[in-house]
Amino acid sequence: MARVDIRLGGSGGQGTITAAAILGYAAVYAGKNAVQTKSYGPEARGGAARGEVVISDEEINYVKVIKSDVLVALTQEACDKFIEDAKEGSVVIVDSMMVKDLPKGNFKLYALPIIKTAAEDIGKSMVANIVTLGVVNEITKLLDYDKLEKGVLSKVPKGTEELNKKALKAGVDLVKNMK
Amino acid sequence: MARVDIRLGGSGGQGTITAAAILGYAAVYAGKNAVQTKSYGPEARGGAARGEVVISDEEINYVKVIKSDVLVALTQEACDKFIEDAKEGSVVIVDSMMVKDLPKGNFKLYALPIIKTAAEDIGKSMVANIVTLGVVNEITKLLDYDKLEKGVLSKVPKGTEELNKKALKAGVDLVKNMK
Amino acid sequence: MAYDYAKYLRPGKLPHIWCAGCTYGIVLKSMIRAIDSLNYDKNDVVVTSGIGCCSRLPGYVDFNTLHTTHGRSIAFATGVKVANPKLKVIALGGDGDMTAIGGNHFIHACRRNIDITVFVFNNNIYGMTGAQYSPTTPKGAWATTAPYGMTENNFDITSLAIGAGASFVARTTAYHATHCEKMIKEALEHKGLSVVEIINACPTGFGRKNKFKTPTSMLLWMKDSAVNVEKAKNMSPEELAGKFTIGVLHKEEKPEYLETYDATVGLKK
Amino acid sequence: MAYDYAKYLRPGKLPHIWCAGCTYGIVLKSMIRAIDSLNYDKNDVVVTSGIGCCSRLPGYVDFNTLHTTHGRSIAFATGVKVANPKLKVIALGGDGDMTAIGGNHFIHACRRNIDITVFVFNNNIYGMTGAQYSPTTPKGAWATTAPYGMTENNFDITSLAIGAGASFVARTTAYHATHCEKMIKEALEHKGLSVVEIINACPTGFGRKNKFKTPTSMLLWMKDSAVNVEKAKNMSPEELAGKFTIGVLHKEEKPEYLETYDATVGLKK
Amino acid sequence: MAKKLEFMMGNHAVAEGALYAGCKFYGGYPITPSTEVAERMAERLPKVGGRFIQMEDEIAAMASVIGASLAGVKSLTATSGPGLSLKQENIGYAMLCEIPVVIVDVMRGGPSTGMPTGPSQSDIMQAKWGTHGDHPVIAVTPASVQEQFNETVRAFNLAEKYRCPVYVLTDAIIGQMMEQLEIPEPGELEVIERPKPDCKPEEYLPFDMDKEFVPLAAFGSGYRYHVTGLHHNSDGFPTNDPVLHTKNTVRLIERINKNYDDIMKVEEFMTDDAEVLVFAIGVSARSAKHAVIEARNQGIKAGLLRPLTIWPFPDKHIDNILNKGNVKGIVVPEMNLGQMTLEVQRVAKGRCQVEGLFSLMLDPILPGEIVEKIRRFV
Amino acid sequence: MAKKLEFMMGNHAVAEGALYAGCKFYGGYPITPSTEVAERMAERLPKVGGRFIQMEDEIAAMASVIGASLAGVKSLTATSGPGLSLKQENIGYAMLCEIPVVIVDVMRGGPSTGMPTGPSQSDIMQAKWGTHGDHPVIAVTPASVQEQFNETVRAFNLAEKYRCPVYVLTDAIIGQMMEQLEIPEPGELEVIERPKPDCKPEEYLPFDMDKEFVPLAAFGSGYRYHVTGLHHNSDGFPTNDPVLHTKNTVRLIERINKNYDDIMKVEEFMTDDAEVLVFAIGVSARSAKHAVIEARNQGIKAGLLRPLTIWPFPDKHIDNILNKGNVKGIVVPEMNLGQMTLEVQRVAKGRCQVEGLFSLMLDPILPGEIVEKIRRFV
Amino acid sequence: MAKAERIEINKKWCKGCEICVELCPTNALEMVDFKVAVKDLEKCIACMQCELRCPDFAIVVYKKEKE
Amino acid sequence: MAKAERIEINKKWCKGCEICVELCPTNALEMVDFKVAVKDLEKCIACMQCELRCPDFAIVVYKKEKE
Ligand SMILES: Cc1ncc(C[n+]2csc(CCOP(=O)(O)OP(=O)(O)O)c2C)c(N)n1
Ligand SMILES: Cc1ncc(C[n+]2csc(CCOP(=O)(O)OP(=O)(O)O)c2C)c(N)n1
Ligand code: SF4
Ligand code: SF4
Ligand code: SF4
Ligand code: SF4
Ligand code: SF4
Ligand code: SF4
Ligand SMILES: [Mg+2]
Ligand SMILES: [Mg+2]
Repeated sequence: MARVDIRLGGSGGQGTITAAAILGYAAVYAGKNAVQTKSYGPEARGGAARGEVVISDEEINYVKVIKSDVLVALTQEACDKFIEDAKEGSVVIVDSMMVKDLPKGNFKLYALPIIKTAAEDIGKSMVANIVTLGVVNEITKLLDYDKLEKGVLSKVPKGTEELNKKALKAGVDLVKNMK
Repeated sequence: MARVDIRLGGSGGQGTITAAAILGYAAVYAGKNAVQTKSYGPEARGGAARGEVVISDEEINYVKVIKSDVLVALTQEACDKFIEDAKEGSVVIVDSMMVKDLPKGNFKLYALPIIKTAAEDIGKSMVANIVTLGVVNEITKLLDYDKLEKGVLSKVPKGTEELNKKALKAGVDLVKNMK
Repeated sequence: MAYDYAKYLRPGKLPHIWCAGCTYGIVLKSMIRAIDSLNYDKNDVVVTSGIGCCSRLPGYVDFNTLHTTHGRSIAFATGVKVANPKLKVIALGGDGDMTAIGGNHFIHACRRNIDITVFVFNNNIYGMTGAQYSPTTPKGAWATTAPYGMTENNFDITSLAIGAGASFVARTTAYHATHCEKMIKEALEHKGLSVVEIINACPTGFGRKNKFKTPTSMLLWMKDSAVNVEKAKNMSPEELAGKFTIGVLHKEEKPEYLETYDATVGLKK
Repeated sequence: MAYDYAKYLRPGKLPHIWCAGCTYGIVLKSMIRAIDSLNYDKNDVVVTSGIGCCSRLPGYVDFNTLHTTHGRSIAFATGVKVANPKLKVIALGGDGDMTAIGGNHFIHACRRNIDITVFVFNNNIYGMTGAQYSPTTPKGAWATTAPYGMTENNFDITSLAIGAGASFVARTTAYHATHCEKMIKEALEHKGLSVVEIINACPTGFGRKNKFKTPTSMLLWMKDSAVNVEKAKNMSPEELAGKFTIGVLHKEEKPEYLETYDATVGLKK
Repeated sequence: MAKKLEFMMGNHAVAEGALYAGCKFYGGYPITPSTEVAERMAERLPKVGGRFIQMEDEIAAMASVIGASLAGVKSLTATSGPGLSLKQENIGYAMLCEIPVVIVDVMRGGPSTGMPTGPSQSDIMQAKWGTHGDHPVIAVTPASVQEQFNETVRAFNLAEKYRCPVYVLTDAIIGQMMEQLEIPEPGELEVIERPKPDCKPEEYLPFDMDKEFVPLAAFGSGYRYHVTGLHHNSDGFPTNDPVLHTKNTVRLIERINKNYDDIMKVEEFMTDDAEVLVFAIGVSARSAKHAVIEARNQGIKAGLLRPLTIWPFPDKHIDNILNKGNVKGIVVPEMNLGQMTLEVQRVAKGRCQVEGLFSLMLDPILPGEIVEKIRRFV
Repeated sequence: MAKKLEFMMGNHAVAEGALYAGCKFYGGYPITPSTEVAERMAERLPKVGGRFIQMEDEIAAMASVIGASLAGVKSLTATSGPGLSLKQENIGYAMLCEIPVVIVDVMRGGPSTGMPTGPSQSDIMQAKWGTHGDHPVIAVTPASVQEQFNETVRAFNLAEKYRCPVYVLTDAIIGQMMEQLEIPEPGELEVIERPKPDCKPEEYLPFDMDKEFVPLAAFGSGYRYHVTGLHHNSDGFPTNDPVLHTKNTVRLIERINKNYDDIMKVEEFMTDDAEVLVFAIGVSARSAKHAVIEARNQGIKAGLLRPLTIWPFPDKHIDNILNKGNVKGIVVPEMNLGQMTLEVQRVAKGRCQVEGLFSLMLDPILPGEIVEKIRRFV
Repeated sequence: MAKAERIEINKKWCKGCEICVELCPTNALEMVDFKVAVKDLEKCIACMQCELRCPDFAIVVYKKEKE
Repeated sequence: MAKAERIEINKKWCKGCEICVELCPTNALEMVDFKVAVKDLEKCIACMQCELRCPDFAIVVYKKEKE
């Protein structure tokens, strides 16, 4: 597998950084190389935040994402900011509730009700990031579902395992139902 | 006048550093160049202390005394330590009460009761340094007596002028009487 | 009538950087009302801070403002004040800023009794850096650097100030917004070093992990725990357990530093 | 019987560097007698200091001794103690060392109530650097940096310690050499942070320029000005004017830092 | 990959490396982006019988680790630029008094409060020159999460072996990112334990000037001695003799210089026939490797010199390569406005061109920019 | 010599120079061998309407002078090595926030407490690199009591002109010795007063990135603005934009570099035909001058390059001389274990040999030793 | 009967902390899409609690002029 | 009658501060050449004040054994 650059953009508290970490973790347990990085303002909380992960079978030298193979934007701000760095023909996933102004360009766009699914179907908006992971993996087929689920379960707080399992699955279903 | 290197060695509190300063001051007012330096331990008080002054009509580049033209030692310790850096044929002045073990070598040695004179004749052992200045100048004739006296008077605490005048004079007399 | 804060707020800086429910904003408003009531010329007011969430406050107010290094708010303020005693100098900071790294400047300003007004915003945590414990994090409370619960004893900031020699010391809370306004005003009016400890809520760093589910619950905790110092005088230790006093805790006449200095050295102005 | 100090003095280090009449030597002797009476193993005693005349003291005593940087005596001591709580740690320093530059470490150690014994040698001046004023130089007194007389208010070191949370606070003087020994002993026996302020004379830097003609006159000033704290309770403010109290000024039971820490984190030893 | 494989944050890997090396004390003060080192130590130390303390400021933090080390315990502190500035005085103390401690500096954007969450490599010169006076410095420079672990272990080893403070100089990218980490089995990596003196207590000279190395006795172990930040004699007591203090200061610096080969660690990648060298550390070295591969693909004989020890400076390594005569130019990409570049220029002595590639852009330097600079030399 | 002639201590001359330059605030903390600067200011300031304060430590001292400067008052602080280490964080603040202040460092023997009364020149590199992050530095280096006065005045002028902290880097010999001083008449030396902004308060951009220089308005003068040690925009408010912070940091450093000719002051003595150069500052430069005269007497074409500005480093001056092609070698005598030597080597780029002559002996380097080194190059 | 003429909410500044909603003694406010909204102006007694304690300058209550 | 058998003075350590002389209640000590000396051992009442307050470990009083 060649290098895949994934960027998850949102606002602080949406868990995009954690999602990137889980994805990296799962990738590493699947025998790949992975580097997760993040960016936030000087406040270390609130404001725009993004989690990024690079996954590859080869050595990862440049650790950050420049142009994304997969972009997820959970806010309009993130979408507007990062869309120009989506590669030609790459995957772009936006939250359909938050991103009203859909980006146009040469990429595969998925507008899905990620946050709504988390809040309404799962009942916790906090798990939007896990729903996101389900979505991303279902679209890209980066990892075996099992491995990903294992990754999620080992990184989420104790007692929330079932919730997160459901959330991951809900993400997968979002994509499946779309088809 | 070529460069004259004068070293006044004693213990902290004996005022050798002040004496060197007064000498330098008087020299400058006499139109010469002068640099006064000092050395003491990390305690900034007590212990061995020395005042040094270089007087010259020329530019003074090396500011410290290496080999002395004039060495004054008010303690045995100072005498023992600095005697080896007295130039051949130079002037060496020691306090005859404090320095029992007189140095030997190729120099003009003056052993004079400087401290005793200060303590007994003037009545203040603190002015030993001013007596010293009288001695040094009378031996070396470095400066006009008037200029030196002026120097002394402008640098000593108010109210002690007469005392110090007497002390300076006593130093001169010590040498004169010796002859 | 709705109070108009705009006169004292720098245009275009809101929304501020503080988290949802962070109570710095409430106190900022009390502070503005207090200053407004004193009718200072904005040009004469200097506000300094150190580093921390709290210390971003000066950026929002339309005075001469100085966001310094961590802990050094008062030290910079001292230079400003000594250089130009006509300026009204307010030095503020968080519990970490003022009493951890900045503790020395705090006690020395109290000792000198220099005419500076000090506000310590005590939210019992290092908010900015993500919830490490501070000298006021309650015993047993969780913090990222106290994963087993806080193990250190706390400062009582007001006792510290009094022990160090401050001539005006008060405590208030973000909940008691009008009381807070009053304390700030009295502190500003006091000649000499005045300290106001302002109990504040950090829902993000402290509250969430310490069983305060919402910002409001933290405000209500303040409401329930604060006892007016006058009332406290008639209460037994049992009744006061788990409570803290608010109000002016200490006030004395004491020579102000700059007045003494100028008089002693015979300053030629 | 003449007391034999040799057991605790490092051979070949005397005469010490202190000036004639400097009273550090008197207190050093009190300290040795106090430690001796407690029968500590010399290998278990650690003495730290900062920088200053006072801070040269550890060099003379035959323990594990650490002459650190200016003001940091307690901070180094804290590391030693936390790393090995079995050690008996004494942190000492001058008024400058402990309450000027080192003030922050002083108050935080008091707050933590860590089991360290702190001696503050207060000679009201920076002796080592040649008589600059310190936070305890009396108002109006001369110092090289207060040529017109001291202009700043002073710390009361014991009030500061109490305000910061110390659990044992005492004051004594160099003159009261046996009382001093007793205070030191009690402080050493106390579990938790103990502070002893020791009033000391610097004839070279302070005395001479402030109308104390001889070292003895400074000792006699201590004798005349010190009032035992018990006696003081029955004295009027007028009678106490110009005096200071000696004795144990504050003592309380309070959780010791390391005990709390080890228990809270469930330290696996 | 059967071993303990983790996906870990760089700062956590530093903490784990320290624990592997036997660290039992952490004294710190929180500062972004280094705080996770403290947080991990706060949680982990009690489990291995160690203690964590958050001090009142960085000055106290640095003092506390020195005190703990003197009590015989391997000690760690971590900070970032502003904290490192505050620690400088006591770092100098540790240098003069030969106290082994490890100091992690997770470099962020300076100067002053600067850009607290933004990565940089702008404390490189400060690590060398931040404290007053002449003093020896060792600094290691990891470039991956695995190296955060391994180099921290090496830092502890160097600290014990050379009885001095050792820096782990890393940056906010490497410190904050997550990457795979194989935790070595006990014994797999060398861990140097602090040697104990074998002489009698009366004969112990803790700072023996005539020896390169003297074991540091723990306070409480029966060797009672004196430590001072004043210049001191072999027995630890102050001396004013300039001959002695010259001798001792030179000895401390020479101890490091003489053991260059042991202390130095440099990765050379495709340098054998290189005509253009890239000299880089940390995250910039990763970009540089990418760039070198790219340049080779373009037919340019590029190579990478990646020091994992940046202080002492790898003079000899540069010399050796330049002496071969192939190298036309050296590119020095660094996330600052020019620090190592000055040093490389000094060492190059005009034998080839040296050009810095500076960035304060908070992201790693782009490989493409490095390639472009490489091309200029051919 | 009809003018006010004094025989004054070097540290006192610094204080007098500061007063001549219009300094009205001193914030300090005592430390040997700098304390006489404070003592003189304590006595003299009230007489000219200024104020003196002894702060609780050096960190506060540095903070106070920055605060005072923002209140519109020229401010001075003085210290020595350990104090300078403590001041570093706030010095960085003054650099980033463009606050004019003058910092005197009377160098003593380091590292750590070292040799408090012993002179040295071992903080040269610290002055440049002591604070974290990239930052501009100006440092002047007097070599006589007269220069202590004059260079202090120049330091204040440079601080105001380039809106930055300026060091007076001197040593315990020059600071503590007494020598003649002619106090210039008012007006005799240039004194640069702080310019006031001439725009309307609403238009005032205190950190305008598009201008090389913006007048610094005094707090209380009607220009209300914000100052922060975070990277900031032209208006003074924090920004996270790396493009802006790159632009601003580069601007600050370039402002110094671009004005090299104005900031730099170098005395050249017999350099025209020199085959061997001596490069030295402060008290070492006096020994060096002695040595150069001696060498000339011995028929050797020696010359002296004596920077009175050591930071920025006098690269161009060295370049100009080396470009003539006469110089075979440069001797760099310094009272440390090698600091400026590294810089001279860097600039020399192999065009000639460069050799340091290092001393920690507390006395000035002996002219004879310098002559000996000079002879090796011929 | 409503004591307030109107309640102005600045949605851009409101961070949805719910302090105003939870402290309102008459339950006149509510959360809508993570921001505050006026549920029932009639209920408002113009006690000003919400305005006083909103940390974000986001809610302003205009009392009715006395008649 | 003398209560002290002897008073040992270490001249090398004595700095001549005069504290012992001035605090001696019986005037048994004196200064000679800037150092302390025993003036009259007979006068000594072995109160130990001098020993206790000498800062320089320079004076030691040996009490007579009780008979
Ligand atoms: C010298 C230095 N050390 C550490 C930091 C990191 N730091 C920034 S803010 C802060 C603590 C803030 O806590 P507090 O003062 O209570 O303010 P809050 O964020 O809670 O409002 C710390 C440790 C720093 N900026 N500078
Ligand atoms: C960082 C630092 N600042 C300043 C000094 C200079 N200094 C040494 S001792 C001292 C004051 C000592 O006063 P105090 O602690 O009262 O001790 P004393 O000499 O009076 O016993 C000072 C300012 C220093 N060594 N280090
Ligand atoms: S982290 Fe805490 S203190 Fe900081 S803004 Fe958020 S709630 Fe307020
Ligand atoms: S200067 Fe003062 S404190 Fe220092 S040794 Fe002398 S008398 Fe004692
Ligand atoms: S003014 Fe009072 S009653 Fe009206 S909405 Fe606000 S809190 Fe509720
Ligand atoms: S208190 Fe303010 S910020 Fe919070 S919900 Fe109400 S209006 Fe919004
Ligand atoms: S023991 Fe008492 S009486 Fe005897 S010499 Fe000493 S002070 Fe005087
Ligand atoms: S007290 Fe001690 S030092 Fe002083 S004179 Fe007496 S014996 Fe000598
Ligand atoms: Mg806080
Ligand atoms: Mg003192």
